[in-house]
Amino acid sequence: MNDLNQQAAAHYGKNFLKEVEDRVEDGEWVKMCMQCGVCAGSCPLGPHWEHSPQKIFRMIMAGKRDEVLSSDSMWMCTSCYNCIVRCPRKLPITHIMHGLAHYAHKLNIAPKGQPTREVARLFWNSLVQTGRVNELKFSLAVYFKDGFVRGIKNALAMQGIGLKLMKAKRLNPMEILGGHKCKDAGGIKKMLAKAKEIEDRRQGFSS
Amino acid sequence: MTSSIATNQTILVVGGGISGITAALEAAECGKQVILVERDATLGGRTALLYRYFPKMCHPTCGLEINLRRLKGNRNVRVMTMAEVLGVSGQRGDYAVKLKISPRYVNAKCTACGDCAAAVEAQIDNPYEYGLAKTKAAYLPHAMAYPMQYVLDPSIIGTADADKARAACKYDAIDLDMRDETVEIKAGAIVWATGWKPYDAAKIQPYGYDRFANVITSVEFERLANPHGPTGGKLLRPSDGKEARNIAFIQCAGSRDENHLRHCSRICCMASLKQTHYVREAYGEAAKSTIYYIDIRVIDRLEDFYLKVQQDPTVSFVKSKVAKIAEDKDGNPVLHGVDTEGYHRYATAHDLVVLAVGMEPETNGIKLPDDILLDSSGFIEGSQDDGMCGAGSATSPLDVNRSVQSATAAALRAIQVVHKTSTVEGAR
Amino acid sequence: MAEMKTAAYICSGCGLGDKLDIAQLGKIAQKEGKMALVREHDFLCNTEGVQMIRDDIEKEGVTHICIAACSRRAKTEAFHFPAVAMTRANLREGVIWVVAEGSEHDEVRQEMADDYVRMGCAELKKVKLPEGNPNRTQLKSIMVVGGGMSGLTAAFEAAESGYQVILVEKQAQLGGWANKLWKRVPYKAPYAEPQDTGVAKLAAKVSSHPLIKVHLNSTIAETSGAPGRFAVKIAQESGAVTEAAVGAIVQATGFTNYDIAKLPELGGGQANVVDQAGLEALAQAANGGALKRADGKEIKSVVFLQCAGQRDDTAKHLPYCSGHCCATSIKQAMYFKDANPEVNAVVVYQDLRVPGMGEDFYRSAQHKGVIFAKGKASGVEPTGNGCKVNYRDMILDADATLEADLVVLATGQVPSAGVNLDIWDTVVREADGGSEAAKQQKSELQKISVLNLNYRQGPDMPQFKYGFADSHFICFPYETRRTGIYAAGPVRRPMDMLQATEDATGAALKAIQAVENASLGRAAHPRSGDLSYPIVRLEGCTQCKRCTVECPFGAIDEDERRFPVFNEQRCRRCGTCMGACPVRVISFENYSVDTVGNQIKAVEIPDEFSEKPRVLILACENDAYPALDMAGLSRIVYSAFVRIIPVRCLGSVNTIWITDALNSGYDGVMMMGCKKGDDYQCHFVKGSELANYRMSKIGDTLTQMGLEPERVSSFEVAITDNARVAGFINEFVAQLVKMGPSPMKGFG
Amino acid sequence: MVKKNYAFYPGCSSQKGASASNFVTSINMVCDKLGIQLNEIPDWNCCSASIGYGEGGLLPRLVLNARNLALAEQHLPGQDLVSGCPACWLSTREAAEKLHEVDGLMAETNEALKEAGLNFKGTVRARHMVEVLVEDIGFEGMKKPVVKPLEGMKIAGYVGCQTNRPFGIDGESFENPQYLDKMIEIVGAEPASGYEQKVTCCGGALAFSEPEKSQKQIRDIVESAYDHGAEMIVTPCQLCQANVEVYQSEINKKKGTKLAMPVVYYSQLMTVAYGGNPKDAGLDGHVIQPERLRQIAERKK
Repeated sequence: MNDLNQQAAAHYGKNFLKEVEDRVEDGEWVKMCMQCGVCAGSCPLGPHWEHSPQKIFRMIMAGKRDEVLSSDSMWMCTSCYNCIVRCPRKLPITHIMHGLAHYAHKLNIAPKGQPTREVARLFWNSLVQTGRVNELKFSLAVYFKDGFVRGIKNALAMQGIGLKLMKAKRLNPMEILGGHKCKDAGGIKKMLAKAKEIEDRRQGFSS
Repeated sequence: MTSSIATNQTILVVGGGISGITAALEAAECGKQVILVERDATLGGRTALLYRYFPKMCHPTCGLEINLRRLKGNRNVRVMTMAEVLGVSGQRGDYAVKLKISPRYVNAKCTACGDCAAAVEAQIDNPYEYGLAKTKAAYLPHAMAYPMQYVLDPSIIGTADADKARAACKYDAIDLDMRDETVEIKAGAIVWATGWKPYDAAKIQPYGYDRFANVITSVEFERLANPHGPTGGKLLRPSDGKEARNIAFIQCAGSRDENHLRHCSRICCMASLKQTHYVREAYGEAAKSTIYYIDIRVIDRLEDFYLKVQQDPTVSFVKSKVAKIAEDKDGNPVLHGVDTEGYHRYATAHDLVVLAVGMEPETNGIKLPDDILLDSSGFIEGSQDDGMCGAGSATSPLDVNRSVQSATAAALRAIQVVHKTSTVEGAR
Repeated sequence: MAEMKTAAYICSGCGLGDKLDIAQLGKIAQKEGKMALVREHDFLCNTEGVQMIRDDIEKEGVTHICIAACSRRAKTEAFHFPAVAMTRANLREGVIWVVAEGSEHDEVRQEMADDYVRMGCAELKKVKLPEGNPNRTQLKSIMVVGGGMSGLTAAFEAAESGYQVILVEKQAQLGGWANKLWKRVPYKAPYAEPQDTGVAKLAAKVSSHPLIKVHLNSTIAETSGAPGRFAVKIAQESGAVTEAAVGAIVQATGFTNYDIAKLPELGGGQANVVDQAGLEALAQAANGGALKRADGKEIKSVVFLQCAGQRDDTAKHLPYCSGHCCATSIKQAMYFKDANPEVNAVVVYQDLRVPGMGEDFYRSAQHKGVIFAKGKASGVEPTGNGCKVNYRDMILDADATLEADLVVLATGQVPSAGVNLDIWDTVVREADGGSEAAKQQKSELQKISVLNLNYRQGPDMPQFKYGFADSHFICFPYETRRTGIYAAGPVRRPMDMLQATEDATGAALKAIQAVENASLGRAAHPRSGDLSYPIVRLEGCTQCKRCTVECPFGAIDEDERRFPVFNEQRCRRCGTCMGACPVRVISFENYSVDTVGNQIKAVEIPDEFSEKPRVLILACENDAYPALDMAGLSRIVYSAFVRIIPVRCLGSVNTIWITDALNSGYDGVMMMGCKKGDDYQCHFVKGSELANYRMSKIGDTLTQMGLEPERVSSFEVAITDNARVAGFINEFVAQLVKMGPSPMKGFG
Repeated sequence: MVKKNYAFYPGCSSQKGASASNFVTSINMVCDKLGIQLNEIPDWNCCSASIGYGEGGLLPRLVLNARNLALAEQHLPGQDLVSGCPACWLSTREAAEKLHEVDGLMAETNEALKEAGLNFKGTVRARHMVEVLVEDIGFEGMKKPVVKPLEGMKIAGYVGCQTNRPFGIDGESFENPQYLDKMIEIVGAEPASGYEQKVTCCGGALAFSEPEKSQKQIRDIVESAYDHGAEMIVTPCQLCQANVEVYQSEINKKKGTKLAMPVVYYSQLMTVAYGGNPKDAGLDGHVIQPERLRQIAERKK
């Protein structure tokens, strides 16, 4: 167990629900679930979830910390918001799923190499650099996320699309040299660092 | 109608469904003067449109028959149909109530012979069939209608059809000159027995009630099963008239849902369990009913009924709030969702889907006197001065049995108001 | 009373004049019906027609009228003549609307109408205008048995309506179960927090109410009489007995919790396992602070197990659901959360049953952090310092355990309804037979009796199911089987406090109604307002006791010589006694063996060569007769060979009517009544069942008469059976045609 | 005509040379014809989209959006923030609402914003371009500039998720929104009626990470359009447009299908109907050419 995870587990003991309420985006909503399952049935990627959202909620209440945080399921969220608008208890399910994924990622117990986890990381890194996402760099990063050899393969596989997009002026090869960015990229970086610091403090992360 | 017949000893009951009829009769049989007003052309309300009651599978019209007989034999109750309350002023023990009487275009001379209906050509959506069937624009609401008088639909007034109806009546019972009337009556106490309405199923968009012909509501299904109903009691689905043998019942259609009705409507679980009997009755072992539910809420000794349905091999239960309904190429509704007991995904086609729609207070959208206290769903909790009270499903989602209890209690509350008025006056 | 003067009024409106020979009907009324006055009118129910009848009553001294027009169910506003006796010949719904169109049917249609006029006139001559039970009182006080929430409510509401109340409570103080509660479930929006029960305030209001007399430490030693004149002996614990006279009774004797000791598998008997009552006691002791166990340990984790000993299909425990327990556990879990949000409170449920606004209460508990787990508990084991609950988590589909300092079992409500009369009957029979054990058992039963009615039919109200004193009716929940005695609260159905108070208020009204009816000598529900009452000619009575045994309402006692003693105000006017009586000494002023018998005899029976069979139909006036009427309204055609007589209940059908009909040449008899059995639909409880039983006994008689038993048949007809009933008739008639004419024809 | 002014938030994909650059091209003419003035928010930043959550916590993401709101508030006072991209709109609107709803968040956000020299008072309303068109201009207003109705075209209105849920366009249902079909009618084309995939998710950002799963979604969306006789799909969403158009060739490769369904923005239809040429409508920016639309655009009136 890594440090952050160890500390969290030690601090909350068996009360995983409390941990989720304190530290996960919209986690205080979890307890309001009444197990109707409409979220599970509404998700476009539902068939690929090992644990449906409502089941994850039950698992949280039952203290199944490791199973939840190491689950692949919430990384399947496409942010389509079907679950949110249908939930009879108005749980912000999309956000809770995002929050759980983020928390698992932060504690570094989310599944290693989970593709969405990697893509999300790369996306964030891309935006933090300049304040705006550079689609080309981001795409290349995505292709090379599994290593150089795999990246070449991915890139070759997708090169048809890439070429077509370039032809359609929707992928600019010059972006690799710099591309769009915010003037105040520095301020943005500082601002994000501050936000993280405040949030960590509020959530009781000591490190 | 003048205000002189009613006094501050009169109890006004608003709404002529099972609760209103009960409140009126129970008070009248204690010797009190009662005015029973009903917005519709007949007494009977929603229960008169049900086929059977749970758990006995007996017929609502049986109880209605007894109540109507009580009413016919009791001169303490004065019934006013097509009468709507426009406003209430005054206070406990001394109310003035303004009523709007809509024209029926048929007077008390009507013998219910039916000649006017035979003469009229225009057809309207039958308001007593939830639009599942048409009726002539001169019609008797239903076979148990009280008063047993025909009604002319306002749409034909001023047309040749209205004249045909008048010409056909041998008893001078059709009066095309009737107009809206406003009258004021006095009352000492008021019982609001305004009942419920089915939640607008079209608002539950994932279920496509407005898009798919074979998605209907539980109240409509009652009409399909009823021998007096649009299909003569056959369970035929609307899209193609095919026998509906494989039927899905979706619970909490609108209820227990903060996007729709916050409350649990109480009756829907039992209603669906009951309706599986209709399917079983129609098709025997070839029937197939599936109930999709969150919690089966059949409290007290109704548990027996639940157990009986559970033991019926043609009925199965899926613990799931259905996520959405799609339609396949044959017009079958396909239900998508997850059985949460152990997490099983399904996409199941049925012949017909019955939405167990929730109960909304009938008064939602209607201005009630300021004095009346409502809960978060719009049900009546009482009035500030205690001179008015609710009865039956106007107060809470209730089944018939509990509505009648509630109405009986309401009758006593009203009696107390007029009793106190009379003792105070006597003391003066 | 003035001398009888009869009149018949024959209407030709609604097409009657087109389809029937009205003049001939008039002649029949005059010559065969021997009516003193016969008038025709082309629109009898209009103002002019009604005025004509009124004039005859006032100016001509008419005392008995026969209206030959539409069904007795139609035009009741117009044909309302309370000062005279009246019969109705149903020519519209009963003849022209149901006989096939076309001139080829003119003859049978006319014959049918002729007969109905004959029958109406024949009946009229035997009918008297009912004058009400002479045995009436002005005693209007009400006794409430039980001083819990239901009883207090019933007492208070009745007193607030101006009626004297006697409240009898077994305990030393008022309040009952509510006294044991720390708080109750909320009744009003926002349905979020447990509320003060309010019982102390209500008890104080009751105790100080000028119209209420409270008897504490008291039970009912004996109840006799009838609505309007109950005589009650109230026994104090000390042995002193007070006698009181009351007009009606509300029984609000509540419930006890299902015995937790019967649930060892769920930890019943373990130190750290309590029922909901036990938890209330802990909450009262905590007085809003942290809840502590009996051993003083503060409770940090608690598990509620729903449906403990309830919804049980193994016949070991309670088969029903008590309805209140989900909300009660929610409330109790809130006790913990409100005192200390850190307490872990888990509710293990199968279906969370909080109907109506209970959903908001459920949400509120979730909001407070109460955890709900859909699951089924399999066992509770003691651990070092608490309990371990083993259960199946139905969502996770896995066996799971919960550790808790305390486990609360939501056990059900067991009604305190007194003696089960089914057992009573057996015990009494055996005791009368001399069994000592039975005698002993009988005296034990008398001890648990609530009302100690000295009714011949047993000391308490009949129980409906699982020991609850409920009625079987949906539209009429207060339709008990002991007139003037109303059950209220959890004694009649498992229920929560809100429902109990509502129920008690309703029961108070019914009690008030009962005393008002008694003061006017008229019937209670379902024939409310009926002024007829059973009259018995004791000189002809053979003391066979059938009337006392079969009366569904326990209205008839026996005197020392075993003659029946009618308590008219207990009677519901169904006529079951009249149907039961083999020597036909029981009658009502407007409904008797003769009123029906005369109609049967009035029908003209064609000879055996006419190919016109005659079938008598005796139809229950509540369901079968309206169904037949509605067949008419829908113009559903049925055989014109039938002659229909409405009866109050099939229970009132005396077999003499059947044998008389067959003797006089009818080819068959159909009896149409309500559904019988467990889900009976008879508002007089067992009319169809009794009729069926009696008919099973006349098979032999028929055989002796040389008649096929199939000529008499009974049918269950529901009010919606307008189409089906026509089918029954047509099939039955076709079967008779096949069978050939009755051999009795011509001998009658 | 007095123009209606809006603080415009283009979003990353609408930048020059980015995947949705042709949307911006086409919306310009639409705005011009309808009297809408879009004023780009100076130095706007990425919204973090619906994928930023993995690495970025709630507050950092809120702060990103608050920065854009604060910039609009400061530089374009009184103007609604308008985005053409549903992801940008959704992030911004959710952030704006959450800052008001959750105690303490506004203060924390402003504490972080201070690092970038900004402060957000909370006065800006975040809206989507379609909201502006439907609510501020109205269907009648959108119809007025039509000079070249797209007669004879049958188009599947693919609404997707994020313009539709959780906020949606006022008065529309989540399951069966009508506005896009109405817009198709307004430009003179025929909406493919009964197109049951109109609110199906295209896979969103998971098109990158879970290509197989997303492509199954995309295949359903395209095939249903074919089934309902459509010759083109129109969408209000940048990510939907890209995913549904771009991956058709991949699907064809893997599954042996022959999908070649053009996918365009509503703004492109409007531009053509308003008389714009292929360049005005950004029709050069497609991997699958909307040939028929191009023909109409090239046709003289």
